[in-house]
Amino acid sequence: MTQVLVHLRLFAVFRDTLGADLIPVELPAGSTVADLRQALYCRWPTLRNLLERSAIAINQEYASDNHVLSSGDEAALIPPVSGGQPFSPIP
Amino acid sequence: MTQVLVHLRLFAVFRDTLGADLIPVELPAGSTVADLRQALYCRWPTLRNLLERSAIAINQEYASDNHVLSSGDEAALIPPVSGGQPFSPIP
Amino acid sequence: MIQLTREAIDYHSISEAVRDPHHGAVVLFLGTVRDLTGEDRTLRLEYEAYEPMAKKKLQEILTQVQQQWPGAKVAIVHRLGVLDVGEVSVAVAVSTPHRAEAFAACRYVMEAIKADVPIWKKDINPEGKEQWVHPEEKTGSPATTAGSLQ
Amino acid sequence: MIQLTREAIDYHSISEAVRDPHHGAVVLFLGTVRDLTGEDRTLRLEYEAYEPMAKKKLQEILTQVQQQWPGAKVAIVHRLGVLDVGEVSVAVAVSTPHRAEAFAACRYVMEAIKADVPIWKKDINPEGKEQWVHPEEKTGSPATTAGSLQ
Repeated sequence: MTQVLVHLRLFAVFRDTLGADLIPVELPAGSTVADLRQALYCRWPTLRNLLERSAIAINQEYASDNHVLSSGDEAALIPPVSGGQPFSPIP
Repeated sequence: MTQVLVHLRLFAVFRDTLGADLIPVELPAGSTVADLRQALYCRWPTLRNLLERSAIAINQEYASDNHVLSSGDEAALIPPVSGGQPFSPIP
Repeated sequence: MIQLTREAIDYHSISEAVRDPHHGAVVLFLGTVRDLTGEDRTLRLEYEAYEPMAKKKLQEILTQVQQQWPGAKVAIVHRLGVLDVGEVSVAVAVSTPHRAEAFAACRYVMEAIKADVPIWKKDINPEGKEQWVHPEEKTGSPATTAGSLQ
Repeated sequence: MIQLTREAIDYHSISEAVRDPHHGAVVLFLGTVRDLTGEDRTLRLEYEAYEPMAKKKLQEILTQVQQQWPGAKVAIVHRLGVLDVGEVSVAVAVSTPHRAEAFAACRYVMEAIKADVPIWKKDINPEGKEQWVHPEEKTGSPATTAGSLQ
């Protein structure tokens, strides 16, 4: 198998902007989260700034860039959460 | 007038121990809160430790030792308040 | 809003009272009667206040909160009399636009109450032994409240 | 206790749920929908979650609280869907033996929710303009959560 297929969930601004809540992404086998990011930058260049500020979750866990993708992974694009005012340090 | 008469309110451990909730205290005119304290130490020597840890309020305000008493002042002996665990600094 | 009461505290109504459409945060603190302090068991607590001075001091605390967090809405209710384990002895509700100030202001009020408001508690243990709780720290001493004394 | 709900939050029952005879302190935080952010008016907010991951993250927060404050009782309820101004979007109740930990743990939970739990809000203003609120900080980035990543 030379391809890996991940299903990418979209939320909030991404779902509204792209008009879908789940999109399939095909990548070469051995691809990492960093490669997935690159693929998204190429696919949606106008969303790059927001993509850069978003996290990627794999199987409901925040994933680092060097995480290697497997076929069937549940991937999700997590834009910045609502936050409220800038966080002050926890006393 | 060479005397000042204050009415001293007692609460909590003082009221229970002394069996009264208001006692008159006569002091020389011009006496201060420090003089009132001394009078209480002399009157109730066994309570000295607790008296030293207690505040004195004059007319419902915490009073410093150099506060000069007036006849008719409402004085109160304020033992340490309930507190709970030792105070941590307010963040 | 300030209240000393001998009835059970309706803390739900207190937190409702401070809600405000401009405020995104409410913090409610409840002090409740604990059955254990270290290894010592408590059956009941009895709270007593020097009532007019306690109200005056609570009012001063509200003023201090308004100086530090202008516009904060604050409600303080303290119970007096005999309380069983589990009952609410004090409730403080604060609302502010953002959460950091609501936490800070509510904490401030509680520390100020415990430091300066003439309210005392007597601990009654299951054997019927009664003991006033008067911690080692001195209350309202010039050292801690000098700023407001002279 | 953790809940994501589309119904109005019964926060009174949440604070009741964490009460405990060994615990002398309860802190309840309510996040409510504010009508103003700076000069921008809000008519409604719509909350959306990546539900299974949000529940998992909330459960992790409970675990972290147990590690830092063993024995603390914690309840977290977050509302989803459309909320009017003044409605409660999130309620967090914590009880501990003493007040300092109850404040600290409740604050910790709120900061962790805002930093790491995939729940978003869309602001709807009185003119009908809708805008997702995605602050500049990056969520769940390796920089802020590196410890749990590798």
